[in-house]
Amino acid sequence: MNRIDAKMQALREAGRKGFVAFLTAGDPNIDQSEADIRAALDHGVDILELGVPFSDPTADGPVIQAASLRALEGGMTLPKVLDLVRRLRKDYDQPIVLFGYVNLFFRYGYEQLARDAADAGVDGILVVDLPYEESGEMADPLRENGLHRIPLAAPTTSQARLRMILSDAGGFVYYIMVTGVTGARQFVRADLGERLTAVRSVTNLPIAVGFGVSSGEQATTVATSADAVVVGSALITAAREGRLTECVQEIRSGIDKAVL
Amino acid sequence: MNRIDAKMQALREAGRKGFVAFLTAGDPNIDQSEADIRAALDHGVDILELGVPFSDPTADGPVIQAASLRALEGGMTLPKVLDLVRRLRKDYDQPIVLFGYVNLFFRYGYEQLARDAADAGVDGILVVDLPYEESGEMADPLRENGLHRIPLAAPTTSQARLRMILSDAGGFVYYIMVTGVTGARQFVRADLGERLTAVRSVTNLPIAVGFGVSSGEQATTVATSADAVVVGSALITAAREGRLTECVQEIRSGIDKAVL
Amino acid sequence: MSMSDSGHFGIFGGRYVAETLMPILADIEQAYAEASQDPAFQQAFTQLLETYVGRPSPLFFAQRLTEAWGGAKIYLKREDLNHTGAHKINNTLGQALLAKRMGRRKLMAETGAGQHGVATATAAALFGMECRVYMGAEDIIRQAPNVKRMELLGAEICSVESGTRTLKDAMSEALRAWVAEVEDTFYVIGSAAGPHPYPSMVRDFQRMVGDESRRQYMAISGGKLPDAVLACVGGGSNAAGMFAAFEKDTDVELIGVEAAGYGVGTGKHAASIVGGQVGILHGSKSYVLQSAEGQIQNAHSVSAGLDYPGVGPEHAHWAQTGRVAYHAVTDEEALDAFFSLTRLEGIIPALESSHALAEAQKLAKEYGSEAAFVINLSGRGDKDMETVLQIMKEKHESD
Amino acid sequence: MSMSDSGHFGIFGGRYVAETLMPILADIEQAYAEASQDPAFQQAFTQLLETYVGRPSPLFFAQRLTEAWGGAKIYLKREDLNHTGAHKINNTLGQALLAKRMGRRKLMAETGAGQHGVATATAAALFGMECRVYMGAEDIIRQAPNVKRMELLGAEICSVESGTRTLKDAMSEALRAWVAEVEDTFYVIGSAAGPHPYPSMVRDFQRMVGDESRRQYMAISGGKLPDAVLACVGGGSNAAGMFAAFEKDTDVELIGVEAAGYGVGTGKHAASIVGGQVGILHGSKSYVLQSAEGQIQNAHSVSAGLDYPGVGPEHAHWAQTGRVAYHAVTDEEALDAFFSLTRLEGIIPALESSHALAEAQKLAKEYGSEAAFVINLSGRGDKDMETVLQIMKEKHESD
Ligand SMILES: Cc1ncc(COP(=O)(O)O)c(C=O)c1O
Ligand SMILES: Cc1ncc(COP(=O)(O)O)c(C=O)c1O
Repeated sequence: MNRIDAKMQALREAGRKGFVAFLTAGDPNIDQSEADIRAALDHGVDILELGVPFSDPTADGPVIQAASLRALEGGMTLPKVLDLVRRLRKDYDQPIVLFGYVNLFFRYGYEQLARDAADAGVDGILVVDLPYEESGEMADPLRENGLHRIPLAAPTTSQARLRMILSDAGGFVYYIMVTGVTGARQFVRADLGERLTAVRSVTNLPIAVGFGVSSGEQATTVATSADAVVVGSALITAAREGRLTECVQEIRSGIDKAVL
Repeated sequence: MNRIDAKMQALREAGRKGFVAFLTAGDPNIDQSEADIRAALDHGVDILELGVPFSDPTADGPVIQAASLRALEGGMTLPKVLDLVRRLRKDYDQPIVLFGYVNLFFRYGYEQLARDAADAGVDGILVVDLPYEESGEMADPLRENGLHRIPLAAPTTSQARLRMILSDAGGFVYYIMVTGVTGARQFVRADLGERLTAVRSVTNLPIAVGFGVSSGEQATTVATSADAVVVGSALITAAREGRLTECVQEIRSGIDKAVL
Repeated sequence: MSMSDSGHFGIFGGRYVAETLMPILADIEQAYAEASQDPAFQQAFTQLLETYVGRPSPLFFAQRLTEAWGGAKIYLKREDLNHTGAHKINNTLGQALLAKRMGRRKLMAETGAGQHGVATATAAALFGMECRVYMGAEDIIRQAPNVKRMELLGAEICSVESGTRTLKDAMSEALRAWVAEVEDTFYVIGSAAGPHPYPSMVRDFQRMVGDESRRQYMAISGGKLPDAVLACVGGGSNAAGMFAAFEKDTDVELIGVEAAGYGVGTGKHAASIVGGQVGILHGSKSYVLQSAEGQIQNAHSVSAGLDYPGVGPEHAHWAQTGRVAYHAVTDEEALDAFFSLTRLEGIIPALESSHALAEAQKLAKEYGSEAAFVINLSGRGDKDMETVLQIMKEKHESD
Repeated sequence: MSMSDSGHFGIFGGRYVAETLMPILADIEQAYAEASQDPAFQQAFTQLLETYVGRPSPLFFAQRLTEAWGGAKIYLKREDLNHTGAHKINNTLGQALLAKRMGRRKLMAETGAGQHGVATATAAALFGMECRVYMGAEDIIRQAPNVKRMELLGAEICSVESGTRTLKDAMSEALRAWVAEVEDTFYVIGSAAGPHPYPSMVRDFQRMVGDESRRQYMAISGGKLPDAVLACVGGGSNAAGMFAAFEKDTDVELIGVEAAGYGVGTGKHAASIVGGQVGILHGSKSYVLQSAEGQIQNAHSVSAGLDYPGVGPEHAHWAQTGRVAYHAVTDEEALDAFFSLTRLEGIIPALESSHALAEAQKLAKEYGSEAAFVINLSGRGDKDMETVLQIMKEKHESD
């Protein structure tokens, strides 16, 4: 069984909500990045979303843009991201999802990517700018290699469209909480519960909610209706300020509060 | 008899060539200007051309432009120019020609101007920008008050045109030696003699040649074929440099050399 | 093409220049008279206007401006769309064609806003001629983009440092220079001013602006004529081109708009007809801003192209006969109109043209929504952006 | 108006954007499909093109340029005469009309040379909409006049400080911003690039450029077609508009001209087709300048409007099928052509358009004097004067 499915099932069975941590691979350099990731995985992260740095991250806010830039300047490449996953797999069994922009995967070749990623220990791939309609070419190789294509759903996505884009997805649904790019925000949208109910009406996949969660409190609120909470920019900022572990712990306990 | 005619006749009878001095009335102020003019008239000038300062002297080069500006700033006006003539007339009997731009005369009124100018002791009027075709309105008042309208002829003026513009002129012909504005030049045009012969073929008026004469040597050359030599910018420059008398004397002796 | 033989419009006009220039003016008059009868000349001119200038320029109904001003329907004659950005090019092509016909290889021009300088430099490039442009040092600063254009076009720019260092002095200096180069240089005068035959010739070379407007408005309105035609008046070329075509339509009110600067009462303005007296400047008799004695006075206008103490003689005549009404609007009113057009219609007008707009704004309500105005948008405002932004900044700081 | 249903041109095109944008793209596609069938929409568009933009723009025979280049006859399609000075306004009016139809009151745009920003700000003013323009900080400096125009027009300009601070980054930032404002803002893309339906829609909104040229050339030539049609290719909108009309005239060679910057060999260029590989950027699959791994590379061109590492997907398809030949010319060649047109014809071209001219110069002799080229003069060069004068100065100093 794919590690994502296993993790999600375990969480459900334990009555817990998941913590999905996004970190840009290679930020600010390969060694420090690996150390950060290990710290996160050591302190309560359930699923790792590993950002593959891209020169033009059009869906990201300033924090992740800067992280990508640092990672690229630090020499990170897609093959080296896979090497990193391989090293992490020796010590960790949390699911790992590659998070990136389509051009890098396209250039690498979808077949090759699916094979190499599976081989390294990746469990799913999320491509920010590869919507359902364009994902056909990538779908088969992923499936053949046991990797999930993680679908994104947004507040602008209609029910009809949800039905379509979730039809052959796996792992979990990444629900984008805001209309906007990645980055910390101070609020949680009031209608989140309703929105997620709408999503659940068309899929049985667990739902991870992200974009904007930056505090334990927000995490609590989100976790009340979601199956998992994704935190990215806030972790990156904390990591660069030397307080990654504290931040991971804050989010973790925020999430856990939701089910007390 | 008009003083200009008398002076020209006297020069001819004496076998001499005339020296026409142009000075801007009121440059750099009324008193100094009067002193300069007196000095010029005391040292061998035959005819005084008195420039009436105008704000936009479009036929003048930098030296006379600047002189006009100084005179205006010094408070000179057309009525004050006439006052100046009146004062000069007490002590001098050289002919005086007002030299100016049409707008001032037009605004003053041609009738009034002719009367006041004659009364003050002016003998002729030369209007730079009032060509023959537009001079009709001014002609009668001048004639009625015994003033000469001094015509200008230029290198561009054809024989047919010369015939027309000299038809009812009096005093002398002011022949413009160069195609250009007033101002000192280093040369005398080689074909000057020829040109003047052409002018003489249509008129019996004496010819004064000006625009560009600035040295005794040039004056000699010009005086060889002309009846009189006009010097303006060079005198103004000399006056402002405190060597007006020397300059007047240089030109005078230059002119006189032509008939030795 | 009509012009009086003696070059006079009533008591105005004429040819008040140094003798040196008289023969060349007669030559130009003669050559122009022949050219205007020569179908080949007319055809060459028309073809350039179509394929090079982009004529006919459209007549645009400014709906949002009309709504905002709450009265007469506002139609704009889009001379701003011409190649080089103003009506000036119509005239310079005409004169350059004439210069070519006369065998001249050098052009010279005076310029205020720089539009005429650019248009002359452009015509010179097109015909492979040399070009020298006289421009006041002050205008060189406030119309910098046009200076750059002239430089690129290969024209020599002569900075005029005398007087107010604006258009008047540029024209004086150009006349001085012309006297010295009259044998091989054609002086391309930029407005319906100067000595005969320029006022008539320039009007004729701009007349298509009015002819097109008349035809276009009639096509839009089903054969009616507009109630009023408005144009700004500097030297008066864009207005003359407009008015000439409507002169005989006596039901059409013709309104020339001069620059009132800080206000005609302040003495700091450029409204030669509204606030000047009859005089003689730069070769013709007309209305002139001058002292009681006749010294030419400095004009003031925020718009470099209107910043001139004289006006073409035909306008003086139209003013005297009453065929055209002349009004004046202040710098501030013109700036307001500049912003109205920019913000409401997405058209950045020249500050010159903004004067005509401002007058239309004043009159729109009075005429009412049944009425229609045709306004000559004589040029685009790219050249004026620095001036306007600077004024905005100063206003902002003093607030 | 033709477009493939799936938004693909062969293997190129598509809709590679974040999920958040997918629904709005579908809405736009739908609204555009309806609008393009609606005579009222088409009529409103056509009327604006005529009375506001000044269409049709003329086709000008450049005689002196033809003589200087010693070969094919050079005809210039004068998009430089359009309101706001480039072809960009055709498209922004089309999109703004569509935005209005969709009930949107806010426009946003990315811009490189500033022409598209100005054109969008202009359309926004005309329709009374709000407007925000994303522009690279570097381009804000090198295209200062256009920045001033946008300010005056009331647009908000967002300076983009990321990446190379040029067009690529402006577009990335615009996409980011759009995601956040997708509910009430219409994103007016400035070239035939981006996600479906933009490439097809923008091509359609520019297609009159080619249709007019074709009609005009046939009228001049007595029914013949030109031998070659040339246009510069940045994102590819002016070229697409031109080529679409001639696509089926298989005897007409179509030549797209990319920016070779310092030379395609130097790696400092913007020739995505000539020097790039297939990739995905800003919403569509096409040729992209990128590293072997797929990181987008910085483009370089002296011309801000071509300084972009991607190209519209239809061009990629035309390149692959061979219907259009793509060449690249260097900064220096483009500058030479800039001066040739300025000095020989009195037309200051945009640096973008100068690339098409430079290629024509290279090919003119080879084609010979029996041949005729139609070149799209996509815009005027007023915006580029500072850049060019600066380069002239540097050259002069290093001489
Ligand atoms: C756009 C524009 N309009 C009007 C004028 C004023 O000139 P005229 O009164 O001759 O039309 C100028 C002069 O530069 C101008 O550039
Ligand atoms: C005048 C001009 N031409 C060409 C271009 C390039 O764009 P495209 O390739 O979309 O025509 C631009 C872009 O700003 C431009 O301003």
